Amino acid sequence: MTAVLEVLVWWAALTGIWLVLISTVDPLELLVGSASALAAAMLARAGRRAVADR
Amino acid sequence: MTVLPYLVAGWIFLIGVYGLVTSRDLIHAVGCLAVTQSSTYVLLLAVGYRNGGTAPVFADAPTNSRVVDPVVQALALTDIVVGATVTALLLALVVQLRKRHGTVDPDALSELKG
Amino acid sequence: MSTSDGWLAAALVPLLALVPVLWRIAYGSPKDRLIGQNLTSLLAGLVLLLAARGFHRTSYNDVALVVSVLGPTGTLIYARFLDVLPDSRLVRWTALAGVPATVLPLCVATGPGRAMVKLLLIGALLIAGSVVTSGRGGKGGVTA
Amino acid sequence: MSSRVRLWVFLVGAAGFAALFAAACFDLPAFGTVPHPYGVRAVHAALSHHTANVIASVNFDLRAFDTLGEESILFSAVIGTVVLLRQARDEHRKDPEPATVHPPVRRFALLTLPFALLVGLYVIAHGQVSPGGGFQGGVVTATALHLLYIAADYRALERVRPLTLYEIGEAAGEAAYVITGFAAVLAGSAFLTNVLPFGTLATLSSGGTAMVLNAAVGLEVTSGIVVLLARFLDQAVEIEDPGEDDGSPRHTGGGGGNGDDEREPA
Amino acid sequence: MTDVLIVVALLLVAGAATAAVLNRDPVRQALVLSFLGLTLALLFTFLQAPDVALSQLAVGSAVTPLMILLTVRKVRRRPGSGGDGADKPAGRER
Repeated sequence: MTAVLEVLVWWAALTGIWLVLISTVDPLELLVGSASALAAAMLARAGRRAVADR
Repeated sequence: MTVLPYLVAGWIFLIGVYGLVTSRDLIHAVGCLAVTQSSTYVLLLAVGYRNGGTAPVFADAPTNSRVVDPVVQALALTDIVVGATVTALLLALVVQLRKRHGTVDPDALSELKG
Repeated sequence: MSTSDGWLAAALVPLLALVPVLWRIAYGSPKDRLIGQNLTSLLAGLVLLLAARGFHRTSYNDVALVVSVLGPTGTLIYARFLDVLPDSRLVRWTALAGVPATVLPLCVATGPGRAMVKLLLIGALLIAGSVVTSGRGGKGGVTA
Repeated sequence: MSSRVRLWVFLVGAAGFAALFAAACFDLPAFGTVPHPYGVRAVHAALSHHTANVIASVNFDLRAFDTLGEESILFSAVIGTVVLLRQARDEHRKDPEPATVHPPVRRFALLTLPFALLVGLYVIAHGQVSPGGGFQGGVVTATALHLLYIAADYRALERVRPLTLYEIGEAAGEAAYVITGFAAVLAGSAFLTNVLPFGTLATLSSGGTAMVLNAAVGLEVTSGIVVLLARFLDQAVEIEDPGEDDGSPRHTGGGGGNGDDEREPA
Repeated sequence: MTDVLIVVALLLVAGAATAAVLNRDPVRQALVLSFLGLTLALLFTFLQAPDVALSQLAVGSAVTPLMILLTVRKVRRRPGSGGDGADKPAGRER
């Protein structure tokens, strides 16, 4: 549960940042952006866990 | 100003080769090679520059704007990344040399060979 | 002198500040060199932001964005290998004074919108990166 | 050849080169003035293919075959490095020592990590629109991953970096490039012709195959750099030579070497 | 004004290249090299080549220095051998 929440928060924040980075918004842009944000969000969680319990 | 960029490119090339020739450490020599490489980028981009031109990227510029030469930029761009991997290959060779011969001094290496 | 020349002239200030930094990197003690490397990426970020405005190209801001991400990374890599992360008031104050002095006028000139948020984001990253890498008592790590 | 003779040979050669090069410089068209016939044609061609970033168009469309060559150099350089830096039979691996990192640095690196990755992906994805592309973005993405090494140590990085996946990714990137080329042949044109619909200028879907090739290069460069750095990290942190003592790796090196003055008491 | 920026950047690049060659210790050289990379990126931006600047930046600021530093660490690690040790571990050859 916390895992999903953590990824979700990261994902929302990163998608927001993606929207700031781009210049024009279109559906494909949103798709690619949310996919990239999801990948980055998963990495954020994986990274935090890898550092926390070594 | 009309020739300064070309001359700077020549200087970077010469100083890089000087470093290669006088180097006593192969890692340093690889660094000098990276310097020498960068002279080609300076020369290429200097040749491609046009006064008052802007980058040939039309996302935020009108398509009729005066632009600099994109071809030389494309050449330099790929070479920088490929050059980095070649640097990695050379550094890997240095690591191997160190393992085999216990030194990274090129002069000592040629003495080893006899 | 047009407004774009004004921005480019402003970019000249951090660019010229790189000259003494080069001296420091080439001849200083290890600590000095690391501070110099840190300062370089910060100043380069400012130059790039001002130049992007001076050339009227918002897309050039991407270069500044990448500097703001990779600059501190590079500094921390050196810190890890040289085993020092020197406390530097110079870097901290350059960041705390220089970045707002650059980014806020740029924001005013850009006007509200996504581009402005992007500028603020780059500025925040530059400040955060510099403050973290110039912090007190920091060490790059013991061994790796 | 002694170093003295070598220096003299260099000086003579350098003097000759300098004279010829300077003469050539003064004969070149003055900086910033020369017309660029190729450049003008490249811009036209790129715009007719609806690619806003002409440089990306030159790389992935007009001169796509040349970039295949560049990519193959990259591919072989990575393979060469992997072969040179593999673990030899008489070397043994030890677990990397855990590091304690200053907490603010760790927090900063952990927070920047996803953001840096996002920036890298952004640079890759917008190759045909704004400055950037597979080559640049790939390096940024690969660097982003190594923030984890800075945040903690090599062990933490190894946990989230399935190396086999990246080795496959590198090959897949190269393969995707070639397959895209052959897809054009199947569609009835020449190798690497831009056969996809061009889309609208300055949007993510513009550029036809340039977009696909850009993504393929992004995949290859990202994976390639990750694999490269992994090999170097393995060598520097994990793999020990047969004669090496098991003491702290940090302070044993460079007996009479030229580097110990580098360290100051922190 | 662009010309002034280009000239300053060119001189900085030339100075950085010279310093990079004259710093004989690889670790010091790596630091100068990353300075050179950043100034080259600035020069490329002034020459209206942001793509090339990005490329140089990505490679020069972190990847190349990291590789050089890792190589230095590997090479200097072995005990009792140093810069001019041609005679020392000769028996290591296979």
